[in-house]
Amino acid sequence: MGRAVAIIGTGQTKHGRRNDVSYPELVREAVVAALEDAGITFNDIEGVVHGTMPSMMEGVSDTHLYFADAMGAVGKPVLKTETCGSTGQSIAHCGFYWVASGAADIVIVIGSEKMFEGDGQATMTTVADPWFTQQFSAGAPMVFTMQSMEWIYRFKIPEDTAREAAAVISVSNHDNALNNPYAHIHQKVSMEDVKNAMIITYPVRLLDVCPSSDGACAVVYASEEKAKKICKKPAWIKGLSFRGEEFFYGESNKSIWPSATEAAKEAYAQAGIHDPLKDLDVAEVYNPFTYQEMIFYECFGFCPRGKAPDYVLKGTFLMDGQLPCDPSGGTLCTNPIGATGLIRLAEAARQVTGKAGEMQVDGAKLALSHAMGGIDQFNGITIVGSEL
Amino acid sequence: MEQQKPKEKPREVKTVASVPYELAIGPTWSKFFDYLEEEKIMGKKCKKCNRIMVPPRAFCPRCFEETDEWVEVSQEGIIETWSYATLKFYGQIPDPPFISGQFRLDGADTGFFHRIAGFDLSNFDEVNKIVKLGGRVKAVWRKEKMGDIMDLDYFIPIELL
Amino acid sequence: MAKEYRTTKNDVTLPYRWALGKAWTIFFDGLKEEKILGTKCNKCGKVFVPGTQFCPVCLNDMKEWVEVGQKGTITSWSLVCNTFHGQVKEPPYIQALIRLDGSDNDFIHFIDGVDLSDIKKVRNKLRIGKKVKAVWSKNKNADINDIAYFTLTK
Amino acid sequence: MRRVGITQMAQSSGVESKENLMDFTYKVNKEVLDKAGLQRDEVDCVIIASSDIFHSGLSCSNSYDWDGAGAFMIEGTRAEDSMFSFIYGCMRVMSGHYDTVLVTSIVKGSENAENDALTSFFADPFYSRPLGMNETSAAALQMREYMERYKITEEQCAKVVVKNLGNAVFNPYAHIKKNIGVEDVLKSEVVCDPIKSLECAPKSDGVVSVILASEDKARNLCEKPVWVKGFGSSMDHFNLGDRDLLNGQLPTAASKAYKMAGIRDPRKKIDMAEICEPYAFQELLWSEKLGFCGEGEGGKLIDSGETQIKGAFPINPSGGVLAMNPYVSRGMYRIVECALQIRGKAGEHQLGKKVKSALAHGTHGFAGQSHSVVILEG
Repeated sequence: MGRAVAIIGTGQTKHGRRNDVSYPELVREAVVAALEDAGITFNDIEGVVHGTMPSMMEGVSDTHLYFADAMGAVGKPVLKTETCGSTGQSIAHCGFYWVASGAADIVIVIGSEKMFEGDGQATMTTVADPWFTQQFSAGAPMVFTMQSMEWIYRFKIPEDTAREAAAVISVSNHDNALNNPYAHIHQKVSMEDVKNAMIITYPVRLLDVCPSSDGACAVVYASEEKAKKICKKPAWIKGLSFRGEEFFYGESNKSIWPSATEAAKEAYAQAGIHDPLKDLDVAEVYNPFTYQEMIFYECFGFCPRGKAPDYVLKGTFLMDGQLPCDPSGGTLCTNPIGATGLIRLAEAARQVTGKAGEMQVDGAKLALSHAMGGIDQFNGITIVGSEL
Repeated sequence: MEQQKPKEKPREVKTVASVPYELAIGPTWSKFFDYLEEEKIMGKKCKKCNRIMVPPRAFCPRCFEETDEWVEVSQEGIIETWSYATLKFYGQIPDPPFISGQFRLDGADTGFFHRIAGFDLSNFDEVNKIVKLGGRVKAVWRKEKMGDIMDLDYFIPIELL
Repeated sequence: MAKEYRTTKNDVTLPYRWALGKAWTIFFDGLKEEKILGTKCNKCGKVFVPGTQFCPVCLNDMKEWVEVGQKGTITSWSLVCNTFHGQVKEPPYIQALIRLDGSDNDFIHFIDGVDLSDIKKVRNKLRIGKKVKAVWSKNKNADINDIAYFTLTK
Repeated sequence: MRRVGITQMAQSSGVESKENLMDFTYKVNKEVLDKAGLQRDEVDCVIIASSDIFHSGLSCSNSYDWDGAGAFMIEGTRAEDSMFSFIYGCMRVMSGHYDTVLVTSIVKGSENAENDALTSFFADPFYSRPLGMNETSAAALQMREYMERYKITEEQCAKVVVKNLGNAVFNPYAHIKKNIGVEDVLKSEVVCDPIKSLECAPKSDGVVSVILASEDKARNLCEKPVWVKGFGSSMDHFNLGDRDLLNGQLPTAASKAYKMAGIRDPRKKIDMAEICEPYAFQELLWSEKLGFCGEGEGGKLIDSGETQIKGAFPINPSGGVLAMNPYVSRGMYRIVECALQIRGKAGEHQLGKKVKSALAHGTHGFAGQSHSVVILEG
């Protein structure tokens, strides 16, 4: 079915507060890095895909126009795709289908955000409708806390166990980020630090929550023929999927999150994965909140429902565990929203091509990347592998 | 003039952008708010899957059929989840601390977003003793109706009634 | 916007602080000193104003800053008469594209110093190809309004 | 490459709707699914074109639009512009991964501020925005250059308005319908000289949907699929000053589409065109760039009468964007009009001549920064 598509290069900026560069300059930094990694030039690019958080975050509408020059897109076709937090995966999918369709052989996909330039929480509140939701879903932490509490409630998870496991996730992500030169937060934290941090929305504390970052990421896609010609070790796209529930949060059961579950199921079917815990070598799960990451583990079939805290406490998802999750330090340590989902994919691709440096999971061949968006509405997944 | 350097540290331009919108509420939600003025919480039922949805829908997003039947649901329900916030967020009406909750009102098939209030929210530990997952709450109405969601002032744990 | 059906006013007001980056900072610092600075591409040799980090055509970095002329010719202009939310200036005003001496692209700015009350008169006075020069603001904040406007040269 | 066919389509009128955006969206998508005889979840993929918050007052507009698009728990995504969404929808079918893709574009212009207020946000915050740049003022700069360089007259530009608003009288979906004369246009209020108010597109509501399908599937879903023969798009420099406003990226976009469709002489091979002309003169300029007439001959083209609805080469028989401007959706309205004409289902404004091949054009950004072209065939 369709043409095989590979990732032949990735590029990232150093993430964090980047007021040393204007927004277009930040975007260009990632693009130049990706081209360099792929060993190609602007002239080789046939199409450009771009996405950010909704433009209210940027204060500039239709940023594909603003960044046209920075992306090297002049004289080329551009597609702009946006699905809130899951933008990074949506643009990744767009790049894939563009090449798979045969309409282009080499396409660059660019995600970016400058969270320090706008008001992230305020922007997220404008996602909610003004009639039923905006009044009560103020800011992302509130929504994610609601979801975590529902999960704890429905699966009768002891609150202490959930707290302990969430702290393990925070500590391990912060540790992993120390190995990632691009990560925003480089800070060693202890279990006690996490458990005693300031409460944001109970039970979520400061160190359970991702930062706001400036940053950009670019990924270069190529057709099978081109990839084999240009790149010694491409990362092949094995499966991809995107699902969304209703707009109103309360209409679907978020403790078993159908969109995350179904998106994974579909991507696994395409990639021929039957037992994800065994078959996958590494996962880059979009984890802006520690508690929420555990819900993803369950939705993605890494463990049975309600059992994620036990698996976390067993060390299953640590660097030396059965399925290392977020070796890059994940979203928890770096979150330029429009780029975040694409960074997950770039990191997964680096893992399966052995380019992950200090973060490398030995012998990784098959990796999952993921992002979620909306008011807990959307989930997108891309699976990459070292073999065609 | 090669390699000219900025004279100061990186600079930023600060501004506030404001854009006005006026959004149509539409007949279905207008009617829902009319019902709120009568202190009734009304849902709409899908004739295909029979789910009763609150807030009401003009169509069922799953079956993709228009809904036609209005059904009153209970003003009491179960707390499916809740969250306690101490920060003031953009667009938020009540001042912090405040509690958002999702309730399964008796007779409804969807979770309903609103707030929990009606008692002292200042101390989290005290709040945590009162608000329980699975606990029951009841609607309390605003005296002067304005035709919006806050006509339903808040939900209160029934033990406090 | 008075509607005869039920609506909700939903005004969105959000704060921003946009980073200028090095190139814009240099450019605006220049304006403060009454200099209009461009950057020159070492590949195509063209001068772009305002100066930018990279050549929009060749896409390579531009590091050479040059001062361009404060005079130029009108490439195009428009007399703005309509009003809308958030407008930067009370109409009527003139927006123009101006090719500054010593540069290879057009510079956007206002043209003023002509009687704007009668469009016919404005059309007679302002023609594509006419010469204009920059008029500086007294109070400068290192932003684009440090140039008050351009005006026809005598 | 797999062939892609348009099987069914539906559109709302451009007139202000009292419906909530969500329900307004539902009605059109329900209609297109019913026409195709498909249940919502029988569609493989949904692509939503909706503007970001600047046009809807809601961020991540795809969140809110998801339900009305029928996308609950099926593969889906969103693209910024309706032409982009349509092209992306075609790619999804061409990739072999999807047999049916519903593409819908959604906007309610009646709910937001003036176009100039919203398009001001296209501008960068440091330079062109504080100088008041927006879509209309950029177009005015372009128009003056066009008139000056090629001696195009204001009367010729005004004729476009007369033609398009006149065509719209027969289009039940159009928003602004008027039988007027050139004098009326010339006398209308100056907006940004030389652009006058009747030469500017209105603000409209508009939901428009199509169901795309692979060849086999398309034949199952309708009697006469309209085939997508070619598409192309291209992006210009952001800064107006870096561009030649009369020689932008439309020829690049068009040549890609023509090449894909195997068209060498567009004027001969194509029977009609729907051109995105938010400002009247742009129909003339874009016609040149699409190769329908020689350089600088846009004025002559309208004078010749050939682009009239009864002419040899009708342009904008629907009334175009001047008659209806649902900002994000306007590109896909062009596509749907072309498809209806090819099918012979355009109703009162159906062309007298047979339409085998038609061209739809879309643009956004200042003075045509981004152009897209789609070529359809019966």
